Amino acid sequence: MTNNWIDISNSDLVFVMGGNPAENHPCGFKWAIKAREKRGAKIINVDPRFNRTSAVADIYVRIRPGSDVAFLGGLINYVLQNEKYQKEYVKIHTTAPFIVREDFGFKDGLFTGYDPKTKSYDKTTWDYEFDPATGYPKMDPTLKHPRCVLNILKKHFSRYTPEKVAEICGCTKEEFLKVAEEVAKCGAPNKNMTILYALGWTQHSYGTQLIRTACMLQLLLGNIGVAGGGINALRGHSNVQGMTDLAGQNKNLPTYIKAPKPEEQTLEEHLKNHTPKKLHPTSMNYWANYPKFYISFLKCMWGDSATPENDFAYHYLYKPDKGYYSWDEFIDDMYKGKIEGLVTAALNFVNNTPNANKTIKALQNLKWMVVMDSFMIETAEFWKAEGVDPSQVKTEVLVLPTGDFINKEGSMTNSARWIKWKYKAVDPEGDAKDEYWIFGHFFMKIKELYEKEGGAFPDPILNLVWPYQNPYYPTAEEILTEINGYYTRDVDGHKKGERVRLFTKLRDDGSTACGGWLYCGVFPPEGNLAKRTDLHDPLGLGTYPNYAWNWPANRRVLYNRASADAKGRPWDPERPLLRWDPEKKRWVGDTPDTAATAPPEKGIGAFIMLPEGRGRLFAAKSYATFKDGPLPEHYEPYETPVENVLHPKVPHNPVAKVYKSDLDLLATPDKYPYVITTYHLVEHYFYQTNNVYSLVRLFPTHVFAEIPEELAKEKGIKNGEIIKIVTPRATVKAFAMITKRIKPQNVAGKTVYTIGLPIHGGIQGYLAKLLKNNAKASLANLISPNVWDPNSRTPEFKAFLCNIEKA
Amino acid sequence: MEVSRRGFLKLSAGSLGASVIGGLGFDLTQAHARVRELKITKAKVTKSICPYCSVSCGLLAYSLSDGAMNVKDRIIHIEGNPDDPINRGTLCPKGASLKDLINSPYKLKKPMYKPAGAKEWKEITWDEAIEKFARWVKDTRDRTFIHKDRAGRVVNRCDSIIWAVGSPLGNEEGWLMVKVGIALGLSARETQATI
Amino acid sequence: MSTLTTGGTVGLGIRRLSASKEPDTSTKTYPELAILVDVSSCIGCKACEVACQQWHDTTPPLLTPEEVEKLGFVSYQSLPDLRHDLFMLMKFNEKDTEKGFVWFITKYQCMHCREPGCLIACPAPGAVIQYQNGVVDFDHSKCIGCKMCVVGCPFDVPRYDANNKPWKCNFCIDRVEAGLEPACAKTCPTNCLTFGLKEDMVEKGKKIVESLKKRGYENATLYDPPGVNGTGYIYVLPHGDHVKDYNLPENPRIDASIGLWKGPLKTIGSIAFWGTLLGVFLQLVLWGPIKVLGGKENKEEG
Amino acid sequence: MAVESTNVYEEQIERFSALDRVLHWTTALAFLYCLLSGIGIAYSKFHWLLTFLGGGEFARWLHPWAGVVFSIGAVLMIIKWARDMVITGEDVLFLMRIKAYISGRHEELPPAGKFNGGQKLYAWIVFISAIVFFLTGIVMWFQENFGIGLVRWSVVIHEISFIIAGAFTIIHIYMGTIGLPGSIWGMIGGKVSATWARFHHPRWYREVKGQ
Repeated sequence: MTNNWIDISNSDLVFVMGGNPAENHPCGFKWAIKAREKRGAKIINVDPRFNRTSAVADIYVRIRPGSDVAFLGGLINYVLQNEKYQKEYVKIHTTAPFIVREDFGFKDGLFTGYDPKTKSYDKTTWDYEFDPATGYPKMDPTLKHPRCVLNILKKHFSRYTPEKVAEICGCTKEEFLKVAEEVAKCGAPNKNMTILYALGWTQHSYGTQLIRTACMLQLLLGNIGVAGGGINALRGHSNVQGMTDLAGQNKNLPTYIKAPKPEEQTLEEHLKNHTPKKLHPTSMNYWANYPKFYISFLKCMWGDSATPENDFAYHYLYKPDKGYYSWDEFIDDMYKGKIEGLVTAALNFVNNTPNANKTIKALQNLKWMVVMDSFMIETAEFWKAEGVDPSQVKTEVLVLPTGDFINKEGSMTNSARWIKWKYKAVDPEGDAKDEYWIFGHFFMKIKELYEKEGGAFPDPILNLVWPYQNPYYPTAEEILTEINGYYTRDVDGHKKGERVRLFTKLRDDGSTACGGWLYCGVFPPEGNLAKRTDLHDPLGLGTYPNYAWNWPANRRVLYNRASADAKGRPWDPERPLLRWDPEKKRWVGDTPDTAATAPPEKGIGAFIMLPEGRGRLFAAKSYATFKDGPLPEHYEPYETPVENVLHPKVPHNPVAKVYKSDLDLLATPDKYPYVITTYHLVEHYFYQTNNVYSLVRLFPTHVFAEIPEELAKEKGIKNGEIIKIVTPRATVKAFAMITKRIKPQNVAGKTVYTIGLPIHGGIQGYLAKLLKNNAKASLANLISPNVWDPNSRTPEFKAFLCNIEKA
Repeated sequence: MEVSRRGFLKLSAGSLGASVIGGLGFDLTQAHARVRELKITKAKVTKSICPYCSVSCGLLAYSLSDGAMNVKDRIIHIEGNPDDPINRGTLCPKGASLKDLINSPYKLKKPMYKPAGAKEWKEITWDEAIEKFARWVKDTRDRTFIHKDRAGRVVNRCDSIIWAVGSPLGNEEGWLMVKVGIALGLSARETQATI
Repeated sequence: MSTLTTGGTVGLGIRRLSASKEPDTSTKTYPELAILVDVSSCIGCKACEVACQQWHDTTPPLLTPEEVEKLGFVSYQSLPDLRHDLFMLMKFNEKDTEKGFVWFITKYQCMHCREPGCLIACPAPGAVIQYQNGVVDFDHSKCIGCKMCVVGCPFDVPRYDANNKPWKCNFCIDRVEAGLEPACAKTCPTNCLTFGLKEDMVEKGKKIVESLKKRGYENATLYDPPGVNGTGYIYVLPHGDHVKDYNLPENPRIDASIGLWKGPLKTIGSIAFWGTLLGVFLQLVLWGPIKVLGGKENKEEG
Repeated sequence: MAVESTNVYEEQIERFSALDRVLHWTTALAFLYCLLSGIGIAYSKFHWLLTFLGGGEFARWLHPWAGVVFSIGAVLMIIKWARDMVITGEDVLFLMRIKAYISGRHEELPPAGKFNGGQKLYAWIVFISAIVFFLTGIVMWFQENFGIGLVRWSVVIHEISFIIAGAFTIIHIYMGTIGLPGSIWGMIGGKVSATWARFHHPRWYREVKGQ
C-alpha cells in the first residue's frame, strides 16, 4: 500500500474495485466506514458479485468478470475529456509533459514492435524522445505537444466511451456515469480518493496493466502521496509484504536487488546494468545507491570471505538464465521431470496453483519433497489425490511439523509496510518445532556434510555468515540485526558490529553489511523499533510515527512530497501530510520522501525511486517497462464468452504466459457458456481454516457455488443440491447456493451468466470427514486455467468459463 | 447468600407475617445468582499478531497458567489488542477463532516420512528427518550443480530444487530460509506473493 | 419464600427477579447499558458470532451434507436458528425491494428488554434476573425448566438444552462486571456494534439515522421497541419500513395472555382458592357436618 | 347438634364397586398431585410447596405425567359414570336449594338418587376440565410444535380450568370427608350404612332395597 490502513479514514471517496475488503480485510475496512462517518465519504464498490462490501457501499455497480480495464479506461477517458484532472499536480508530479518517440503507436490491439513468432514485443519504440544536448527526455510544460504523454493518453483512452464501457462491462451507461462523476470530483486539490484493491485485480492475464490503469487514474486526479489517497493493495497473508520484500522472487535477492545474469560475469558489470541514470535533473533516482545495497548484501552473506579483491564473493551468487522463473514454470518443469526436489514452508502448492491436476501429476515426477507446515496439507498428500495410485508414486515425502505464529517470536510486515513485533506465547504442539530450529539444524547438518564429504562448489555454504550464539537455534533479534545491517569494521566513528542507523548510511566499500536495505533502520543501536507501542499521532492523520516502524525510513505515506505544491504548501490545508516550514527550513509532518532540509525550490521530484522523479503515466523502456505494453489496454480473459469489442483480431493479452501441455486445455464458450470467478470468504483463509472447528461451522454448506436465480431456474437446480462444475480440465462438486446477488448481464449483445465459487474446498481437517467422497472433488483450483500474467506471474483465477450440471 | 444475623433482623414484621401464612414458617431464602468468574483474570497475556490477512491485527493471547514452570501451557482465549492503532481491539471471525486454530486436533505432532511407493505415513525422529532433508538437498545439488553454462560463463547455480517460502512465515524465519537457499545457489526460489 | 430480602441481592445490582416482589433499588444506582447495532455499517462477517461462541466455550454443531440437503438450508447464515449452544446468530435475507436489491443482514440475540417477557412469564422465583444495568440473565439453580420463558419472550430467543435449562446471550455479564465490554462489541471490525450507556447509544443511533436520511435512506429508523420499554440492543435500520425483512418483530411486546395470566388470573385464582377454603370452613363452623339424623327429625322417611 | 346413631351393627349397602374405588382414587391422587404442583409452579407465593412434591424440577417433570394419568382416569370415569351423572330437573332443583342442603334442612330437598345434583355438577366439571387440561397441557408440554399464540393462550386456559376445578375439588374433598360424615367410607370400603343411604340418597336407597 502507498498509504496505510488508518489513512483510509482521511479519504473523501473510497473506491473499492477488484477486491472485497469487507470480507478479506474486515479490520482494515473499518477505516473506510470511519471515512464515511468522519468525512461523509462515499464508498463505491464495483464487483461482479454483490458481496459484503457492496452491502455497506453507497454505490454498487455490477461488471462482468474480466472487464475491469474497460471500466477504469472509461474513467480515465471521462477525467481527461472533461479536464477534471488536477492540472498543477499533473504538471509537476507526473511524466505528463515528457514527449514520447514518434515511432511509438498502438493499432488493433497491438503496440508497435510485436513479433507474432516469439509472442513478445521489441520495446525500443516505447520510449521518450531524448534531447541530444542534455541527454534527458524532451518535455513540453504547456502539455500542448501532440506526443506529450498526456495527449498520448487522451488518444489511447478516447476509445473508452461510456457506451463502449457499458457494452464491455455489462453495466448500464448511467451506472458508469454516476461513478465517473463521483470519481471526477476527486480531481480537486482538496478532494482525495483512495483506491482499495486486491486479488480481484491481480489475478488476470493482464493483472499488472490493470493495476497500472488505476495508478494512472490516481496520478491524473492528484491522489498519490496525499492523505486519504494512494493506491492501496490489500495484500494477502499477514506477512506477505515481509516475504515479498525479504524472501524475494527468483529474480530478486532480498529487498528487490537483482540476481546476477550469466552475461554479467563481474560485479562491476552487474552494478552498471542495474544502476539507472537520471531522466530528469530534479530526480533523486534513489536506485542509484544500488551498489551500496548490493555490496552490503554480499558482505552480510559471506562476511570476511567477501573482499574487494574477489568482487565481494560475487561469484558465490547463482546466475539464473531465465529472465523470470516462477510458479508456472516450476510446475511445467516438474511436469517435464526437470526438477528433482521440492522444499516448501507454510505453502500449499497443490491448492494454490491453477489446474491442480497438472500440479499433482507434476509432483509425481519429483525424487523427493520436504513439506514444512503445521497441518497435513494437500501438497504433502498429493499421492492420495483422486486417481493417483500411491504404489506408483516414487516421490519420497518428508513432512516436518512446524509451530505457527503463536509459537514464534519475530516481526511481521503488514500491507501498509508497518513492521510489528510479536512475542512467543506457548510452545508448539507435540514435537513440532519452529523454522528457526529447523533451518538452524538443517544448515549445520548440510555444512557438516560438505565439510566431511565436500561436494559441488561448497564455498558459499562453508563461508556463509552464521553469526548466531546457538548456531542450531538462531533467535529472531539476531537475524533482525543481520537484516538491519551492521558495521563490519570501525569506520567514521562507528564501532565494528554496531547496527546501522538507516540505509542512507550504507556504504559500497564493504564496511557495512545489510541483509535487506529497505529494512535498514528498524533496529538502530537504541533498540528494536518494531517493538514500539507509542500511540501519539501529532498530525491527526493516523500516521502514528512512533508505533512500530515503517519501511522505508518510517515513511508512513509513500511519495508524500506530492501532497504539497511547488512551494511546499499542502494541496489541502486541512490534511497537511507534509508542509515546508520556511522558518525552521525543514519539511514538517510525515517523514519526507526527499531530504528533510531540501527546500521545495530545488524541485526534487516526489517519486524518488524513479529516474524521472515523477509518477510514470507512460512506462518508458529506459526504466523497467512491462512485457505487454507501456499503456494498459482492455483484453478479454483467455476463456471469455464474448469477443473483444475494441479489437476482435487481438482478443487476449498477446504476451500472456499460456501453457500447452496435454493437461492445459482451454474452454470455449460453445460447450462452456458460463463465466466463473473464484474468491475468498471472510470465514476462511485459503485452506488452513478447514482445520478450525468454529470457522468450518460458519458455513453449513462448507463448499458451495453461488448460482444466479435465473440460471438455477433454467437448469432446474434446487437450493442445497450438489452440482458439478465442469471444465475441460476437471470437474468440481459443490452445493448450489441460489442467490439474487449475481444477476445475468447483457454483454456485447449476449446474455452472460456469472457463477461464484469460493476456493476453500480441499481434504484438510474437518472437510475430509464432512464431505467424504466429495472432498477430493471440492478443490476450486482443479478447474482454474493455466494462464498467467506475464509480468507478475499471477494466474487468471478471476475469470474463466465452465458449465454446470446436476450431480 | 446466607442470611446474616443482622439481615435476619431486618426482616420487617410485614414480610414475616406474609411469609408465615405463605410458607408455614419455612424460610427458603433466595440464594441469588453468582456471576461467572472472568475466565482470563489470572491468565498470562502475550502480545502477538494474527497470522491471517495483511491487516496484521494486534492481539492478546491468554494462556492457561501464570507462566509457572510446571505447567504445560495452552491458549485459552484470544481477543484483539486495544492498543494496536490499526485494529484497536477488533478482530474478524478468523482472528476471533485463533484459539481453535492453535488448539486444532488436526495439528501435526511428529515428523512423518513416506518412502517411495508407500501407501501410508511412517513416523520418524527429528534427527532422521534433518538427516534425510540435508542428504537429499546435498545429493541433488551435487549431482545437478551447474558451475559453467554451455557458453562457458560461470553461473554456479542449481536449477533442480524448488525452494518455496510461504507468506505465513515471519520476516526473520523467512529471511533465514532465503539466506540458506541463496547460499545453496538455488535458482528455483519463489515466495508466495503472487498465488 | 419469594419475597425479596432488601439486603444482599439489591447490593449486587439486581433490579428485579422473576416471580418475586420488585425491590426498592434506590440505594445504589447503576447506569443502563446497551449495544447499538448500526446495520448500515454491518458487513455480516460473523466475527461477533465467533467471538461470542469462543468466549462462552460453546460448540454449536457441524451440519453434515445430508442434513444440509434435507434442510435445504443453504445461506450465508451459519444455522437456521438460535440454539442452546448458539447464543447469537447473524441472519441473512436477500430481497429485491422497491429501492433495488437489499441484503438484509441482522445480528440476532436476546435483546435484554427493559420489560423482559421471560422474567414476567417465569414462575420460578429468582430464575430470571434483571440487573440494574439492564442485563437479563438466567440462574439455572432456580430454573425448574417449565419453558414459560420461551412462551413469554417476544423475540423467541431462549433455547433449552437436554437438562431442560434455558440458554441465551447474557450480555457477557462476567466481562461487564469485570469492567470489560461484551465479546461481540469488542471484536466488531467495522464498529457497527458500539457498547455504552443506553442514553449515549440512543443519541449516537439518532445521529446515524440523521446521516442515513441525508444519504437517501428516508425511512431509516432507530429500532428500540417501546412495547418492551426499550431494549439493551438497539438497531439503526436503514430501511425502517422493512423491519420484518430484518428478521425483527414489528412491534414486540408482552403478549396480552401473559399479562392476563400473571396478573388478574393470579388474583382471581387466589381469591377462588382462599374463598373456597373460607367457604367450607364457614360451613363447618356455622352448620357443621351434615350428619345422618337417627330418631325423630327425619321421621317422614320412616 | 345431631347425635350419631350408636348401635353396633347396622346393615351396610354397597355404594361403590372395587373398580369404582380404584378408578376414583388413582384419578384423585393424580389430580391432587397436579393441583398441588400446579399451584407450586404457577403461584410464586407457593413455590415452597414444590419442595414437598420432590423439588422444583422433579415436580415440573412429574406434573405432566401425573396429568396424563389423571386424563386417562377421567376418561375411564366418563365411560363408566357419565350415564349416572346426567343432570335431571330434580338436580337443578337440588342445586337451586343448595343453601338448604348445606344447612342440613334436607326436608326441602328433592330425594336424591345415587348422586345428588352437587355431585353430578362436580363430576361434569372434572370431566370437562380433564379434557381441557389434557389438550392445553399437551400444547404446553410440546410447545415447539405449536404456534406461540396457541401456547400462550393454552397457558391461560389451563389456569382458568385449574381455578374452577380446583375450587370445586376443595368442596368435594371437604364434603367427602368432614362435610358428610360416613361418606368417605363409601369410597374407601365401598359400603355405606343403610341409615346414611336412606338419609342422603333416599331414592337410591329405595332402588337398592328393591321397593
